[in-house]
Amino acid sequence: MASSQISSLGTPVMDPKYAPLPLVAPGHTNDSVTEKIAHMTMEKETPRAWWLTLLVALAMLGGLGTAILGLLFVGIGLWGPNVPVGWGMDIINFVWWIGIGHAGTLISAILLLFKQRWRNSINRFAEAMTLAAVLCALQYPLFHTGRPWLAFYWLLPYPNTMGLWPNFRSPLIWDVFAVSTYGLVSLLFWYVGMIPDLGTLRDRAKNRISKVVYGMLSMGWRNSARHWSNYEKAYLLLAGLSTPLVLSVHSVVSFDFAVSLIPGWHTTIFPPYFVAGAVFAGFAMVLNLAIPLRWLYRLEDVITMRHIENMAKVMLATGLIVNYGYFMELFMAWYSGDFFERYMMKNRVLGPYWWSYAALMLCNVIVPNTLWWKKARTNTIWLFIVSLFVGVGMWLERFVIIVTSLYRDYMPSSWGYYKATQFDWMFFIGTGGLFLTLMLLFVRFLPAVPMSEVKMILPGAEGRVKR
Amino acid sequence: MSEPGYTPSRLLHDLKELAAWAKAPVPTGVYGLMAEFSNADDVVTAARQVKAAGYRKVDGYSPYPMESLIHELEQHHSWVPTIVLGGGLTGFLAGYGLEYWSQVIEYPMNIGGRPFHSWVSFIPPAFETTILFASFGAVLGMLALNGFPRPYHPVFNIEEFTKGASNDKFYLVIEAADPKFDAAGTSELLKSLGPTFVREIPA
Amino acid sequence: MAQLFPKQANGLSQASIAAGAAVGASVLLTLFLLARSGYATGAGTPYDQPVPFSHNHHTTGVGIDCRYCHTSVETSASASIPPTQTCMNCHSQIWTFAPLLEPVRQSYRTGESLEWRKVNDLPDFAYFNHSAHVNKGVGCTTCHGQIGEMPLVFQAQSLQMQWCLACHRNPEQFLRPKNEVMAPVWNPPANQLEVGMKLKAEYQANPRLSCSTCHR
Amino acid sequence: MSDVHIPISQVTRVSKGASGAKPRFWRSLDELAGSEDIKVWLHREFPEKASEFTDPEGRRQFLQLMGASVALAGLSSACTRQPAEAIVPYAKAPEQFIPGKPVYFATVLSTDGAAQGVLVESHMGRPTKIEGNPDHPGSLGSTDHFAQAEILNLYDPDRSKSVTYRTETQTWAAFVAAIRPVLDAQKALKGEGLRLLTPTVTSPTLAGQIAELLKQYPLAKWHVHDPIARRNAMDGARLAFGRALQPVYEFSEADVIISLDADFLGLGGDKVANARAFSARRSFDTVADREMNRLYMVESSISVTGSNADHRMAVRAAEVEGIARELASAVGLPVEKGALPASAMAKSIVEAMIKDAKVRPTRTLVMVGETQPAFVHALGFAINEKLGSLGTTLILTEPVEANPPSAENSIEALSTDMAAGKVGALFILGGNPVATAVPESGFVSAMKDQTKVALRVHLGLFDDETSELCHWHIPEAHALETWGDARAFDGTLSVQQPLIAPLYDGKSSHELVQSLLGDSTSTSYQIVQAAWKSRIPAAANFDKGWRRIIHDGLVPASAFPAAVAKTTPGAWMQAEPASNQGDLDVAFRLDPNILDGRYANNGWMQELPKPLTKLTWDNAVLVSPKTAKRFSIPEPEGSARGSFVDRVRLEVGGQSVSMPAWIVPGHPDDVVTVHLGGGRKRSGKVGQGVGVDVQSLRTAGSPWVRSGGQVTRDGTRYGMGCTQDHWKMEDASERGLLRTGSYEEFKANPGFAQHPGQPTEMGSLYPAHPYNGNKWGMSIDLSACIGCNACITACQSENNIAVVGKEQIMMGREMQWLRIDRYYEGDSESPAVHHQPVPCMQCENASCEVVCPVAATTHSDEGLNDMVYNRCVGTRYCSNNCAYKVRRFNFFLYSDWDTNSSLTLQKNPDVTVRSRGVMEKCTYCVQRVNEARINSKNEGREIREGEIKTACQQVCPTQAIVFGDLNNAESAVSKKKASPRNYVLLQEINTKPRTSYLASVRNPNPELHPGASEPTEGEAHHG
Repeated sequence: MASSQISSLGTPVMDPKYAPLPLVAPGHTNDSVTEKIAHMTMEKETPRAWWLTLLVALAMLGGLGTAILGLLFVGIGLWGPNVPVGWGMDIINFVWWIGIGHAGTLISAILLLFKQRWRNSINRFAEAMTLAAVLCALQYPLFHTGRPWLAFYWLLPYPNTMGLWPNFRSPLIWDVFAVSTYGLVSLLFWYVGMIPDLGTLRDRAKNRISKVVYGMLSMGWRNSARHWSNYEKAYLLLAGLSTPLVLSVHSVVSFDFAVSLIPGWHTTIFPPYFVAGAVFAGFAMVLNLAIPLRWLYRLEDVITMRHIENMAKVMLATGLIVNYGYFMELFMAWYSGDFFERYMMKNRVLGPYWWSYAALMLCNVIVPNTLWWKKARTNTIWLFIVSLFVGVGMWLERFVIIVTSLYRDYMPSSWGYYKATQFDWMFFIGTGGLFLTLMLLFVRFLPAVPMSEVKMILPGAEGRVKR
Repeated sequence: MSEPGYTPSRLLHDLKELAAWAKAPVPTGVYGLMAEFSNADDVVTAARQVKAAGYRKVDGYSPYPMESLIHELEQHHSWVPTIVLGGGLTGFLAGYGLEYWSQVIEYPMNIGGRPFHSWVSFIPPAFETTILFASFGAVLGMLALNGFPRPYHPVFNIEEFTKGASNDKFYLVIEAADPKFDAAGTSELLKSLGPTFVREIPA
Repeated sequence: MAQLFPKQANGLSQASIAAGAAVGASVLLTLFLLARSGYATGAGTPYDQPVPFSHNHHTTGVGIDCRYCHTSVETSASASIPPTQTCMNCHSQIWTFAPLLEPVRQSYRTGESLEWRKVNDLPDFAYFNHSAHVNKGVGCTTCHGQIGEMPLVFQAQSLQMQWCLACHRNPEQFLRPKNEVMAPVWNPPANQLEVGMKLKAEYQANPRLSCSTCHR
Repeated sequence: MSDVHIPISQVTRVSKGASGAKPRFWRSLDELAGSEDIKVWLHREFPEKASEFTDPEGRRQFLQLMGASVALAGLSSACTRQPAEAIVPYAKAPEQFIPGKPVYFATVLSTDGAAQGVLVESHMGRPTKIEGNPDHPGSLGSTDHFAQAEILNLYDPDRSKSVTYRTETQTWAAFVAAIRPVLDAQKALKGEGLRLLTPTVTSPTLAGQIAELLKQYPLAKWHVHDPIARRNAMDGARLAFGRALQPVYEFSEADVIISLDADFLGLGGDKVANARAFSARRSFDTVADREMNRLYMVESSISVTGSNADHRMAVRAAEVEGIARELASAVGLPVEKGALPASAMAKSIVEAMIKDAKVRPTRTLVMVGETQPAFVHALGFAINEKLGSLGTTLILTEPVEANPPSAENSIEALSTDMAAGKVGALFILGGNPVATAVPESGFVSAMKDQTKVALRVHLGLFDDETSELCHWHIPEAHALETWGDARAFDGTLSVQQPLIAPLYDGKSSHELVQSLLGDSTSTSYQIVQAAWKSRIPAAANFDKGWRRIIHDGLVPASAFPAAVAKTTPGAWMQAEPASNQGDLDVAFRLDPNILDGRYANNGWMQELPKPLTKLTWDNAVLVSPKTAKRFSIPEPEGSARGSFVDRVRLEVGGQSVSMPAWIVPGHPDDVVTVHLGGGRKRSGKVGQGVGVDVQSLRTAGSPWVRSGGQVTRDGTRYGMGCTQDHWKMEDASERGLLRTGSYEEFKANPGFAQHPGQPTEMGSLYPAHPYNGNKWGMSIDLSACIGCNACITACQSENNIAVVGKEQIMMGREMQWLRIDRYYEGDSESPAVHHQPVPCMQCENASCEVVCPVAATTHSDEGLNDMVYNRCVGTRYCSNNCAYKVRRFNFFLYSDWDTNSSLTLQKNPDVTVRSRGVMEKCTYCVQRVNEARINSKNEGREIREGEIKTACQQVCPTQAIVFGDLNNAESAVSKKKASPRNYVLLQEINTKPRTSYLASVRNPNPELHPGASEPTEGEAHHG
């Protein structure tokens, strides 16, 4: 019936008395919202903080360039891996970045399907973050290979003169498909979501150049009901597609390990555990970005305490899933009765790399559980710190999984150790620079908060008309 | 849903309209009439009345998606889902087809003692291609259906429109191509709906 | 002015998108063809050699058998390039003063080898064995082209892996009776497939597709 | 591949392949490559490669350069175009070569005191690989790792390249002219001041020449110095029998073997023959076969032989003699008792050992090692005699040394003369005495004293420490470059024929001595052949006989006959018993890989993990856990950058060196072992300064042990390259990796190695791929394997495996495809040691293949786990997912791609030289499989059983490795796999390995080990 008339943007025409804390501070009008957000872009002159951060970011980016050159000209031997530990920082960081990427799509897509209206003001830069993170992650699968100049096209199925095709049984090929699909779809999702706001910027832009640029980007968007109709269908379907996609991506990444036969890798709980971990890390990163951004651009009105707290809750929930994963690993190792599994676990917790496991417990189990308390969830400073811990924790998790499984597997005779080299670190920091740069450019030139979607959740957006 | 789903008769009807539109002489002087409204309620009411008055070539404009407006203008139906479905199917067939052909027909190899047709391992890539193609279907479909890119449009001739449509104003446009359109009468009707202004859109 | 773009912008932008797609496609196609072209494979171009030795003349013309010079073709991986000695077997009798042959005579006098430019050149990681092919009814011309018609030898086939595979998958397309293997010019009979099938069975020509067949 | 064709000159030579044919032999290297730039190749200083690996700095730069070029090559290879290549055919063709087909020539190498017959594989005139000569008693088709490494020595770019006079380049002619007056002067003096110094010489021709020289110069002297010489054994024989005789062992006859410090499996010209005969009595699959022998090892250090003992007593040097005396008096020899080990355990073993010996008269073999003094050797002979073993288990023959070492011809005697100014001209024919002679002998100082010896001449492969102190240095021709002859350990005669013309115009000892005789022009070939004219019965046509001998690689039935000798009981038996002096003995031993340093410049040998310690590129103070505690030496600490240990100051007799200390389980307490050959000063770029020189600690009197040592930590840390690194030995048997049992247990239950309840076949959801035709598999017998390392070196030589250097080893990046895992069993004081060779398992369900994204590693239709280097992009995923960790990765450009290096001539043309960034691994020598297949197909037949031998199998002295067709029930490998001892590694993960193992059986004395007969599922302790 009429009440079942629900916007595909998940904004039912609901009786205000059921609405919890407003998602936009009271007193805002369509116009004021536009003002506030569009202002962040070109219109206002750039804050000094922005320039400073950009400088740092570019410096780090330079590091990445150097590291890549070194890699191409000297060899992967500059990095830490060896036999038995064939992977180290490369895959650790790859998984870490991919994981961070997940929050974006989750917020935009899954929360959309779940009709979480509070997503509307944070989804845009969460998506941007996803793209940046995926771009960083992509550096690794390519450059960690021994011969990147071949890897970058031999991994793709194309008709070559050798008559050879990739081995579709290999999880690495699954990765290629999953990650590239994820990247592309996220890009589409992000862009489509932005078209109307680009229209707005086009209409507000002062100088001719930006007018034309935004004009082209918005493709002639004119807010017509017919447009909105198709647009919403497309957007909703994209969300519907991205949801299984985002789940599949980290599952596939986890297959890199789960499919193998190495104790500590060969386990069935990886897919859910990895996905949860990804969202966990992703939200941590969103908070790490949102909190300063909100403060820097005075966005408390659109990114309200309610948003912040909800994100904290999601972090707590996914954190608990991850904690359960840790427990399960221990339990299964014992319960399987398998000699190698048991040894691996014992050695992981008490062996030479015990510190990594201990630190992991601190970062991902102890600290995040403070979020049970509302005080902790609503204190942005503390939340920021917790998020930092989680970021580090999730990095450690990958370190623990990769290194402490590989360095002592079946044959005691060929056990070894792993230690990252300065090139490993230079590369990692470099990708950090790439990430920062992209995010800075984004907030500067594109609408970091979706105006049209925020307007939708202003009271009376649909009019009082009842049918 | 308050109205029945998309029936064959409806399809027929739409096609007829499309034909009529194509046949109709392109009005040289004027594209249509535009009325600006300052709040959501008015535009929705206006839309309903214009429709009731039998106008077909009506379009509404709002700074954000408005269910009610779309509803009033009967623009609910969209071909996007169909296109997405097509994309998805193509994607799956392309993905799995490539895998099967290359691993089983073109160059079967004994890899780790696994069968040539390791269908279990073939699922992940096929799944990804499915999603990829479907997503492209959604986006390209939407752009195509909206006739994008379309940087020029008569409505942009109205100064206020270019300021308000994407910010906080609401508009109703009746095209000159509408069979019932007549400059005077239509403008009267619009004026009666409490707009901030009604203006003729030069083509 | 309100309009940001002129009317034509619509058609233009849409056209440009189509154009972009077309360009992309044609670039890919070009690369695809380029990789298979003579430019990439080196097929079809004869090289300058210290002596313009004509296989056409020596085989079709004079009727010398391949094995007279390429002695180890039936027994070894390499067919072997003849020593200057071999040339001199005849050319100490005929054309003894031909200026063209001076490098040969000089090499024979000094013991300095002639340095030929390699024409059919596989990458070092591909291990081809002449004897294995010749003894299974794969003729010289199958890979080297109508050698008997070449004044200067050029690479006749792409020598790309997919080309090797084509024959390893269906040898019957190319097999010929052993007594015709050394024919300097050879054209398949009309019923090649049928003949090939018979020979395949007779010679037990079962080429392998395992990687280590050629790569080690 | 541009085939390189080699012109040939006129010297006759006979290949193993074509008997009687008249093949020919090419002249100079410029022709070898058929192009000018080969000159550049060879006369170029040194290939960046191996050398730079020793110093990280240089290596970095090199790698950057190479890396750059390769990276770019790689990028451009995105659109592949073949680079222009030339074909350089012969001008005049040799008769015998078929381009693309290797030829094998029989010759001999005297790498370790006596001749080993070898067949050398030659590709277009380039010797590339050395195999054993099955007909030769010193080889039996196998070789030791030294013989394998010789091929690298041949091409070592550091070899001296020209005659020099005090570092200035000279000519042979100039040399001949220069020595003439000196010789004339000596003629007048009847050669009073003329001295020759040679290493061990078994060549009758050279001996003949020297005899001739001594005839012309009656007062001249021929001295012998060689760290591997058998001085003590000879003196022992002199004591016991009154003349120099050598022991030849008959293991087939020996049920009980008592070794007193005798490392008969690890060192000496007879080690290969010993290993074969010894293991023949230890590996079998039905009890019926034969009785298993039992080895009692009494040693004052560690050795390969000790690691194969059924009972091992690690004692101090003097206690070895004590036990010998115990044994002697037990068999009724009138000798005093000596020092005995304190431990009750040792005592009980000695008792049991004696009992064992006495109940098996004539079936017991007592052996004494060179590191024991002459007296113990003499006693050993006497004991054998008493036991009636002389003639059964121990045969005496004339020594194969033409000039057996003795006090008279020792380097000490020479040094005294030199110091006394009695020497006018000294000719050093090979060897490097300045580095290898004990300084205390005074030789070095005498050499340094410019006023003493007027003419010092050194003939040597390298411009080394000795050449530095000589007026003249003559580059020596490598054994593969020149003619000669030599005797095997049992006296069997062989002619040594060259494979290649001297790369640097080197001269042989023959040619040098000949020039002393006044003939400086005749070649080794002429000299040797002339000498042999007499040796071949005049009746026979010489050419025929000569060619037959060269073709076979030996003179049939030329072994020495058994000498009849009786011990002469005399004063020697009353010798004062040795007793433990001080509380720490320092044992000096030849390095298992570089011996006295002669292989110091050989990358393969430096990088070869030493049999027990698994150390590379270093020598260390080896010490037992208990003694380590005593000096508070900490256990090595593994890390991703090497295993770190403390340096210690080792002090003895006022001399001291500082070197790392390494704890070795089973090492005798109160003893430390140091290996010789370290710290070379002029070895060439590879061996320069690798390890520490311990010569200064030794004494001429007892070169092998010195008492009264002192060890003090000097606190500094030192990183070592150890390939089996972590300290605590994890339990190999609990993981089912290593399965061992006692002989008793085996007799009771031959299937002891099968894990109870473990299914032999595990199911799979997938249908198995069929393997019709050949189905290759391998079986490795752990009872037979003695851990000698020959297989690793053979593999390295056959498969172009790169040397990576210590720095990379320390980072865990060693490249050897085949490794030998060492496991300790029992307590860390006296553990049993087990060796387990681990090549690629060639799993049917290969976990590595599934994960490779580009299908660079796949399965062949014969079940080989193919590795396609040129397809590999280097994700390293396969290595991660390999349960056996047998894959190796080129983290840098390890292989020698520098075509300007003579090392590239050693490369096997049938195996791809791997580039940077690709994975590599054992392929069951697929190049050999392919060659056999093509040959068989060309001949229209099946591949014959035994036609294919993998490099490791072929070289294995004990035949522990068997390779063949599993589809042929009759094949040796099928039979092996049918053995009850057969098992595979990690069966539970169902990778279905094609390589399987035969459980190791040891034969402890049941009286000593009542509990010995339950399976070793128990714990193998850390050592």
